[in-house]
Amino acid sequence: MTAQLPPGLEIEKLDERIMTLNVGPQHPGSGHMRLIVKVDGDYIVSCDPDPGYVHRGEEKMAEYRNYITNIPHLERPVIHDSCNVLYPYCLGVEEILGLEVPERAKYLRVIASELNRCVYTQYWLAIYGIFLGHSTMFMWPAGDREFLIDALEKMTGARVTHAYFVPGGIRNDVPANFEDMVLRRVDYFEKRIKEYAAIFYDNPILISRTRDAGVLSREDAIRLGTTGSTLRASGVDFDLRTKEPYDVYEELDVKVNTLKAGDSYARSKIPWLDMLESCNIIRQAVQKMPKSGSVRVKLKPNPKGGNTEVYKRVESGRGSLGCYIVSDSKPEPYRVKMSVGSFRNLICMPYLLKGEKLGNMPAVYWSLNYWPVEADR
Amino acid sequence: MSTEETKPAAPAESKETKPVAKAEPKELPAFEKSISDKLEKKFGSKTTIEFVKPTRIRVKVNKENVLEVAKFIRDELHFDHAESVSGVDYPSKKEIEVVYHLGSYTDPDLAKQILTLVTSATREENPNPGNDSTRLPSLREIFYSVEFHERECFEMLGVFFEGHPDNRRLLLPEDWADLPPMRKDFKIKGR
Amino acid sequence: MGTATGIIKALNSGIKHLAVKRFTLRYPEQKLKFVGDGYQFDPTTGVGIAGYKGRHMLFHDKCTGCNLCSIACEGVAEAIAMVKVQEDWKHNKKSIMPQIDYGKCVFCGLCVDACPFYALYMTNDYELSSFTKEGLIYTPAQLQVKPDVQQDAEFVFSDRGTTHG
Amino acid sequence: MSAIAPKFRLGYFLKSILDNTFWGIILLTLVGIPLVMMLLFYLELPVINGKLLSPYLAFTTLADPSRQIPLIKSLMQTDFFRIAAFPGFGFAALVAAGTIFVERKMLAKLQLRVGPFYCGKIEGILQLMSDGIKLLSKEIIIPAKADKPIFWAAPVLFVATAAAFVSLIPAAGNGWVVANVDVGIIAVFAVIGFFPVITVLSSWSANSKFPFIGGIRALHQMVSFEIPLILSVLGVVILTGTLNLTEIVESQHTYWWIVFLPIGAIVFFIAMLAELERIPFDLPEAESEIVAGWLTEFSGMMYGLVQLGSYLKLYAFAALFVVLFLGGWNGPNVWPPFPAEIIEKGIEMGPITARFPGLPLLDQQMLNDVLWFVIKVVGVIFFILLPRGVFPRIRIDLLLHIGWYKLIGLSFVNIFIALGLLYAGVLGPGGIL
Repeated sequence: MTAQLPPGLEIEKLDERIMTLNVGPQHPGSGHMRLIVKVDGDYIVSCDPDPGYVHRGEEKMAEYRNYITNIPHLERPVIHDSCNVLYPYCLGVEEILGLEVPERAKYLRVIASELNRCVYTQYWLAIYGIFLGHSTMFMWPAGDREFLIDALEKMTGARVTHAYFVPGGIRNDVPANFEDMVLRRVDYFEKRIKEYAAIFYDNPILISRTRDAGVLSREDAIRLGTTGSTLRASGVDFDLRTKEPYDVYEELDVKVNTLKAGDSYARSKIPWLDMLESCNIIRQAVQKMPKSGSVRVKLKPNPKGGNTEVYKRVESGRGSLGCYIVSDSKPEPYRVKMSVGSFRNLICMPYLLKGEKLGNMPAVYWSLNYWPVEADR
Repeated sequence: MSTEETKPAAPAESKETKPVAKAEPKELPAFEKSISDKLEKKFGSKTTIEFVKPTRIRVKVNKENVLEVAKFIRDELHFDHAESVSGVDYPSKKEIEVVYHLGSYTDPDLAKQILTLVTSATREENPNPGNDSTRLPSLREIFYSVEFHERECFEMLGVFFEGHPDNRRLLLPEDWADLPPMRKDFKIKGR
Repeated sequence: MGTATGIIKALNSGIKHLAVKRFTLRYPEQKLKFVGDGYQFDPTTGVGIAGYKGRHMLFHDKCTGCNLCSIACEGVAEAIAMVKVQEDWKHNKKSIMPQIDYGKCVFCGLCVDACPFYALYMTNDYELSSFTKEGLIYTPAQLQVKPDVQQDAEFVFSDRGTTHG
Repeated sequence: MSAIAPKFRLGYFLKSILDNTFWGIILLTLVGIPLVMMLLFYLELPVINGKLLSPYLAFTTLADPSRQIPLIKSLMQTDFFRIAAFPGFGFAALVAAGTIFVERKMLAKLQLRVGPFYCGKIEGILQLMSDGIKLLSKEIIIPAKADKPIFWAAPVLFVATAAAFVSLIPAAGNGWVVANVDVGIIAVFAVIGFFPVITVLSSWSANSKFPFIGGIRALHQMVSFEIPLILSVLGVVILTGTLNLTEIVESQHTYWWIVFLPIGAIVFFIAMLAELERIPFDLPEAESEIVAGWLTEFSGMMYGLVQLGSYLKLYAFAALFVVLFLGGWNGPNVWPPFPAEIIEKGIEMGPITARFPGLPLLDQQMLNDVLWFVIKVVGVIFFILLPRGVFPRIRIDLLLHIGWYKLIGLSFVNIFIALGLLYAGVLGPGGIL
């Protein structure tokens, strides 16, 4: 057979024991990426992540569009978390253009981004559940996130791709009865997600499956530069909402959830605790929000940036999300770089999966709160 | 933006190399100043403190000294991880700037701080990624977390990182034969 | 015995949910209700009016053919093209009006923000499927028609779960 | 002119229907009926009510319902009926089909969604039929380097083995079982022992990585759980002193074995879930790790056959659990007696009185047995289906750990309980109870 192949192509010689599995992109358990996994029996010998299947060149595209028209496409990397993805860009552009955001807009931004965090986390939780073989945990979060999507839809006018934040505020004021509507949905949502405990988080089979799977120690979590739930599950108390509060987070009481264990179970529990905390933040923000007022600073049609650079970061559903903008006094940014949580957590994957059992692969991989589209940008 | 300032010690030309707005003499934030002072005291003219803003410091280093400075930043200043590595292409200056955004988890005082470590590589008109003079020393030995970021930087701008164990493609397709796409001379069709 | 109680609790939770009402929205029969008539923009205050970002609606008596919506769309989706219309308006000397290709539109609403004459706004109509690509291109005459939408399903919260009433 | 079928004309359609009807009638009269006559001429026909069932007589029975009953009765005594219809394949397939539908609807209810809804108007009751037709009409793709004979044979063998398992299960008293063997339980375990062999054969013959890993996992899982499965049954065998399944059921006339051997029942149930490859033990088909395990390369009706086999197996295991621990068909007599006036007077329809000598077809006892048996089987199937909505998948090392350490230990405890009861003289042959 080998003789018939053209030069340059050769069939990989199989070692007697080591077998190479291409987990993805067609594999049902991979998402939009590929993991080249070498297994020895049921043990993973090495794992090489191969992202890039959904690379869209968002950063290159941003260099050709002006500051406002960048908004609809810069939120595309994570459409379920689109407010948070856009947040650092807006903060950065505001600093470049020297804009002061109205108080009401700041609160509404916080509400929208916390709602979006819940929506994203529910989606992630659904995927995490189905990859552990728990089909109910796929259906419940996927259904319950509908309450918050509905709230966001009434607020922003779109289900997922909101394009709601702009430099200088938000696009539109909220409808009448917004407070009642959002509080009602958030209350019901909180009641629903508390029911996940009995069937998922306190389920002894899940605990035995994910506990001690892919343990990331505190030192390694810091050394590898992980972020978000991965970092906080390893015992590092680092949340930008309290450490570097942006907009009105310093006026709100934010509790940071940390767990010591650093295993898959802790990593998967942190986002759930964060959702409960988000419900609290939304309630506080709705209470403290100014009841009326301006929500947007008027911009010139094509604002020219200054000759400067900024690096702004926010806490998104997947961890710290930074946006590095270099401006050169033109309507278009000179360079936009997004430093995303998924890409920073990608480095853990070969590190954690080495020596792990193949059965632990989905548990470890998806507990990293990894979103392939965001990592590829 | 308003608090931006160039250090008096910085050479006059760096004012032009970096896009810097008009300098307004203003009180510099004390904590950030102390960090930049430490760097300046240790390395003197090897480093250029380009600006000190609240929670942000930008330091420019030549590529010969970057390893030494990075080691000092890690060991003495306790910045322990890299948040991002971005390359910025400046065709007019014939250099590609590589910007490391360094942060700290271990030191609670530094949680807000981002130290921007900038170094630059020479830019080639006809790049041949990996085999030309666009090279920089890799910081992977010092900040382990730059591994994937440097791989991305290599494919996007053609900056080869010497000492990086795994200088392969990451995001781009395997058959990408065009210019590195984040260079300014790579144009999107129709734009 | 923590394992046994955990298993029993999980089974109990599962059985309990057999009695909870099902949540599914049966889409073609039921349609979710939105706020207002659709996304509109008020150029005097610089703020939009909350509403669903669906298909656009064009008021021929206000459109001046100023190209601003087309320019706004240029960096986003390039869905808007200005076409000649066989109409005679005093304020529209060139007789050009936007034509929107919904195969490209991303429904961001920046064109509505850009319009200084309140001529373009978005409606609650989101059912825009077509068998051909040409069917997705809406001419100014088609955009003039006010969509007929019947959306009345809303969440009904109760103790036995939530349904779409 | 519709968009879906632009060339449709009603005239052509009616013409094609008439053509087909014409040719159907021609073929039936010229070929079909003579063929049937010839067959009836050569077949050896049974003697019913002292009359030989000649072809002529057989045709007259078609016109007279009262004369069909002896024919049906004689048919029901044959082995063919047992194998194909009642305690055998047909009944089991019906229960399996019902199980699939109930599983989908119940899981949907648990997950707050609708499930199959539009197919068949009433809550999607015809969904299974449409799925079956879909699978039948799909192309069967075989990997290029597969070992084709074995790959083809594996689904058929799987269904055949599951059907063989079904044939050993007694469904009602008075010999309503396909094969009433004296070594019933040993025969059951012998048949179960075929499943890992078939699994490994099919996964090996597919010549693909994911089926191979799935097959190896299935082998590990089935082999390691067969031991607690057998050991947990040993308690029942010790107490009843027989291996015949019908006799085991009859021994539970007053009390069920689950009362005295709860540990054995639990161990049997868990091992049963593992043998059935159901969640939480569905490792051989873990889709997030190994695509679909040993089913990855099956397509079309080959996949359908494997599914049919696995649901037959599910019914058989549930029925075995009922037979061993839940008293089989024993239960209070709730089936109403056959209305006497129909036997005596017949059914009066105006001037005509139809008499049915030979009714009832099935006696009251047998119907009562079947009712209780089906109720219990459905209850057990509910508890087999429920974990699918509640538990995640377990890991292979934990699975083997449970199998080898915990379940085997528990089944020994169960055996000691049985032995204690036996030697204390409480139960067993010559016991107090």
